[in-house]
Amino acid sequence: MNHLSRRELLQGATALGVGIALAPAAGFAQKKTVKLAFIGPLTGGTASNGLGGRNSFLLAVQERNADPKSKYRYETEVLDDECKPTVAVQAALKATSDPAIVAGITHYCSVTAIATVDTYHKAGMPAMVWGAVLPEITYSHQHVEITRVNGTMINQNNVAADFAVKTLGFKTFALIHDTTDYGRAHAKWFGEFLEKAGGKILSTQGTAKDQKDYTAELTRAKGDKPEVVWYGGLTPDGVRVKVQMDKLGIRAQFQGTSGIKSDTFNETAAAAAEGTLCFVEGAPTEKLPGGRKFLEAYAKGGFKEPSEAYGPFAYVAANLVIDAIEAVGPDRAKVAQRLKRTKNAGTIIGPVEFDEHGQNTVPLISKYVSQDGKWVLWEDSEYASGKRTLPGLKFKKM
Amino acid sequence: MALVLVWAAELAVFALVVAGILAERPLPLAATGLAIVAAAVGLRLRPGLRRALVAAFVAHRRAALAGGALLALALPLALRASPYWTFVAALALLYVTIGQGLNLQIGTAGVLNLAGAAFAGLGGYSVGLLTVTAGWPAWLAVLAAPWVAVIVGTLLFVPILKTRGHYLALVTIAFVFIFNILMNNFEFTGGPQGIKNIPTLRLFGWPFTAKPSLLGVELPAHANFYYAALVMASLTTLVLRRLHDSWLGLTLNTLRDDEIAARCCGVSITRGKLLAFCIGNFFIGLGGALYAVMVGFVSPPDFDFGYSLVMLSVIIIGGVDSIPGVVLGACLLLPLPERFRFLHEYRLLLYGLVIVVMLLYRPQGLWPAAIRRYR
Amino acid sequence: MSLLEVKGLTVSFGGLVALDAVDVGVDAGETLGVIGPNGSGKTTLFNALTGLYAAAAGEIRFAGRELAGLEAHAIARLGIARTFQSSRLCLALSAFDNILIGMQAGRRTGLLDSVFRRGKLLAEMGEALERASHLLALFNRDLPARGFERVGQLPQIDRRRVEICRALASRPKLLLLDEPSAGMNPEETAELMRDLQIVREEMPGLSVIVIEHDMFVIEGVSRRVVAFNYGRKIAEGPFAAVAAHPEVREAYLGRETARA
Amino acid sequence: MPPLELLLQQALNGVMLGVMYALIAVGFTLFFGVLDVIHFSHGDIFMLGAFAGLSALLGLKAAGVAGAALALPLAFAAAMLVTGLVGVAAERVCVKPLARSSPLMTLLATLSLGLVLRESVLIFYPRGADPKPFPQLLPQGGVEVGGVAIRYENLAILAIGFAAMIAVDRIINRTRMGAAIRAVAQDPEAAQMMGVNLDRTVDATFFLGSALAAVAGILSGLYYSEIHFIMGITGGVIGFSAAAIGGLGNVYGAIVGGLLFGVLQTTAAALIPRGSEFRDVVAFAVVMLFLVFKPSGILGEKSVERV
Repeated sequence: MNHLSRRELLQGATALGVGIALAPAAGFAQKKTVKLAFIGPLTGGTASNGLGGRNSFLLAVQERNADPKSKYRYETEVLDDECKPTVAVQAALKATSDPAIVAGITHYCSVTAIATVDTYHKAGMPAMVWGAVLPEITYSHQHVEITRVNGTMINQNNVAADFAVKTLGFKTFALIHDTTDYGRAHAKWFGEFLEKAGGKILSTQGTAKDQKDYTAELTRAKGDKPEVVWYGGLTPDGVRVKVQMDKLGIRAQFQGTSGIKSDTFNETAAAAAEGTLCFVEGAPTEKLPGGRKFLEAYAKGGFKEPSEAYGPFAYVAANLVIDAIEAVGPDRAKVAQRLKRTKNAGTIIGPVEFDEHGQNTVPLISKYVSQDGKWVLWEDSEYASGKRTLPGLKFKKM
Repeated sequence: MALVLVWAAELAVFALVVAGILAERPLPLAATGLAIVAAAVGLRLRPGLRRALVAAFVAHRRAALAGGALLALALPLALRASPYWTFVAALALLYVTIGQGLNLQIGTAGVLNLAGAAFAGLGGYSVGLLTVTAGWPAWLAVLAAPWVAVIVGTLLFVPILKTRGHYLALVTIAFVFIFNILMNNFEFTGGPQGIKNIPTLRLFGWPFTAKPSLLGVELPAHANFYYAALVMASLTTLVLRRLHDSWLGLTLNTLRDDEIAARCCGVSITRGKLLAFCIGNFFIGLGGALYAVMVGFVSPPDFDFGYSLVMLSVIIIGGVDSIPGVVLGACLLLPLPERFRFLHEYRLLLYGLVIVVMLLYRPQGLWPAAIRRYR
Repeated sequence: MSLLEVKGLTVSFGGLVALDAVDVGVDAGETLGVIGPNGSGKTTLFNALTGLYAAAAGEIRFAGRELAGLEAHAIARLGIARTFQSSRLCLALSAFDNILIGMQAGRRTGLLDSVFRRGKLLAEMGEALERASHLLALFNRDLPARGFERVGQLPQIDRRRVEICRALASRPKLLLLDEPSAGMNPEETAELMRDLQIVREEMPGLSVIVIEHDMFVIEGVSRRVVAFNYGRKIAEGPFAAVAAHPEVREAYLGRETARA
Repeated sequence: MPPLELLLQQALNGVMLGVMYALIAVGFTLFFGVLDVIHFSHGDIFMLGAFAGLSALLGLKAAGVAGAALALPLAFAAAMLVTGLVGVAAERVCVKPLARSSPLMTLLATLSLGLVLRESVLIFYPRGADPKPFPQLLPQGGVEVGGVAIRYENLAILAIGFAAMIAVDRIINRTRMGAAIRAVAQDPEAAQMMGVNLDRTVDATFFLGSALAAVAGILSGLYYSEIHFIMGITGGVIGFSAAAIGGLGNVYGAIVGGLLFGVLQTTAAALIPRGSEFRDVVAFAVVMLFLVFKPSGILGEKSVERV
């Protein structure tokens, strides 16, 4: 350092500073800049889903910025809601109070999505929910600002209950769910559809989110000898339930909700994951015309974390919002109107169409089974073709 | 001359705060940061200036307070472009109220209450239940809710009195967990979704959701709550300062430092701790109650153990048992993490590191408690 | 007339009897010395008198009232004040605060006054501060000027004085001094004896019980002395007689030999 | 009332949980003994132990050491070394410098340190946000005795856990360092006068307690086949509760407290309607009641305050 004069240092620092300040402005001076917000959980127990969603969102924006035909240059503001309502309200306020931000791709956790509905409505900023599945987020109001690309848990559980009872022939169920609104509402809807379909609920037990030990609940369930253990909750807990089921020698079928449809579930539960069922809104990413492209692009994007189950939804939401901005210009009210009228939009998750509540009405639900460490669409699986038998069905025959 | 120095210093702090909050682009942000560092270094290197400043503030206490009040009133004007920062400022003021209550318990009386979040939650949930379920007007609910915190706190008082030190910490930690699980699992508290659509406050028919205007400038709707929180925080601070500089503060300090000596001087430990606990819980509950009407909804994760820690760090970073310290702590610790939101997932890590470093290098806090002078 | 009358006082911890059927009395205005080896029950007596320990048997009558079952703070309010063998000041508080706490039981303003009638409170506090200054000045003319300093910054002997002032601040009828000379050098001990003399002159009606190891101090301040060993009173009477008592000599000599 | 075999199964479940709680609680109680502090980041050191163990196992696997008989002891040693050193570092940085000031300071400092540890694993461990699969190295399979599923794995975990506890007992009661720890716990000043090196003893205590947390961490990984960066939060709170029920400073109390808390949780879930939702309420309520009626714990000495 000694041989550098103070003057030289100063010059260097100035050059660096000016460079940083001017670089973004110089390169893209010709296009107007529009800002988009992404809000999701980047820290805490559900961070993996939030990070996957964020990456998918960033991917959509990068693609659009690389497209010479786009009218605007898109900047991003990524905010962490920590899956906590207060933090989410603050993040939403931060996004809505920045006039440069035209719209948001918002929330994975239901509790944060429901908490911020009014914030977006008051600010008049269009917010498209990309992951939260609680029905009330769209169905409790008619605000023009709120739309949701992913389906609600109502359709999911209808399909799940019918499939388990009518197609697979299971009769008795032990329900375990986490006590967040995700798990609780899933248990409520699944339970309702199950009884309609003719299934029998032997017990319902709520457990704390991020609970480590499920042996007590599983032992209790075991006493009723259910054919299916159903879990309503997210991946980390789902893994524990399944692994501990095996350790306690419970050989019933394990069935989960969309919350466990993540690569992490198969990786972590490893051999125990085999034969697990779960149900997800939309069609499988790989199966759609744009899906493969998405996964390839995602892989090329060099992201540290996988896209997870809801990454494609965040990607689609970003694209729908950008399409609307391209069409009507960067005006919150116009974009909101335009988004709500979205009809039959072709996306990588299939056609998207919003009802009067802003809810995507294309109730496409996919059934998955874990096979050799991967989630395989039921119809394509060796379980459907008869090559393999679901663990629960084997057990039933005994 | 000294008076000019006082107001100039206050104005400079105000300008730095506003610039620090509003600077978005890297260059102004760096400039503000540099200015803050330069000011701090300058004060450190020039003890003469520092002493002159302190002396000026001591000599012109009333003028300094008036100037500070004026600037606090003007803050929403400076932040008018950003409802978000107005909200954060209001939140910081809520934590002043909560912090003062908790400081009476922890700082003054040494009752290590780690259930601050639960008592704030009792206030917030009471407002939710009283308005949404029972149909009370919001202002009445806000006035009634703190008493719920006081009453439930009194029920918890038996274990509080019987245990001390680390065991007491555990009892209160257990209470936060119990409170959280119960709120999450009861039907009447709305379960995990909590209580939504809590009606807003109205003052003489003026709804707090309408945008107020000050000096002909329209402010964001959250400015209403900012001013409400400002009034509440000022009153709380005044009351707590007066209590602290009186027999109560003296008695509580003594029983905190040496229970046996206090008893032998005629101090009833039960009465002292009960008073500190109830008065403290009142203000913590009041903060929670205003929070409920401000955000419009309450749910279990708003009041989990992590928030107890935020409250605790407000007190300790500000200065244990220090009334102005609580104000300073809340006004720093609440906005700072928001300011550093761009750090995304590194934010909490940094927060933890900052607290640890602060405790090691300035364990007495930023504004340590002063000697009581009864003036 | 006797101010304090203790009859058959017994204190035990689990199986260990710390005080065994002790009788002690003090008259108004009298100074009683208490001697005995370590662990002989002297401090236990103080702790029982001030309500920190509950008595297993016996009675304590103070100013015509039975103290059994009263809490420590209630006993203090009846007029018994004390100091402690190892100082129990609040080192983080000012010297004045440490003395004012002795006066809080006699305060005339309440919580609401503190908040809403500030003038009334401040007037009372002003009087209290003046009295604290007066008490400090009795022992050391320079001390009142340091009254707003943290007591932890004062020298050892001044801390002991602050502690005595705290005890006197409550205007007690009976003052219990637990080894006031503990940890002091001969000069400080001499100063302390002068201090105790000042207390005597300033408050002639005050009764004092003083525990001391230093025989010189005991001889100087008290006419009547009781001696303890193994929780029992083994001798009582004028200093010379007690000091000459064979059991007392044995208790102390035994200790001296053990030390040497 | 559920049938007996289910109750027995629940008791076994509780004991399994309890062994891990107990190992964490022993750390809390040891630290309290020598420094009179609660080291709140201990829960996250437990989590760190699990991750260190996992990394060691993965490293050994990559190096070709696959047999459980060799890999497991090595992983235990490595993880214990890591957490031991981190524990000592935590003590030197956060605990001892603040031990003389009010307990508030250590409370906040160690809680913040725990946050730093937790977030560091989240950010810097590869894909730290996800739960991590933990290799199954213990003998799988098991027997059913009267309707109670007993897995060989359970037996091995119990054996390792109790072996660790016995080892602690030996270290404390039979070695010079243990004597020093006991001396410091009783009276630090007197111990120093008798020639005990205070700093070294405190370091050793933190090393020992933190190493035990690593044992608990790896056992937790083996038992659940999965670890997650947030496991330290509940681990810490429950470990502290267990130590407090047992009486802070008493090693045997901590063990009893840990087992009690585990059994309490599972039986509450089993016996009470909607018990699984409220099991922690029951457990914590019992802790509170305990502290009210037995303020110094089951085996804690009744401390008479010296006047």
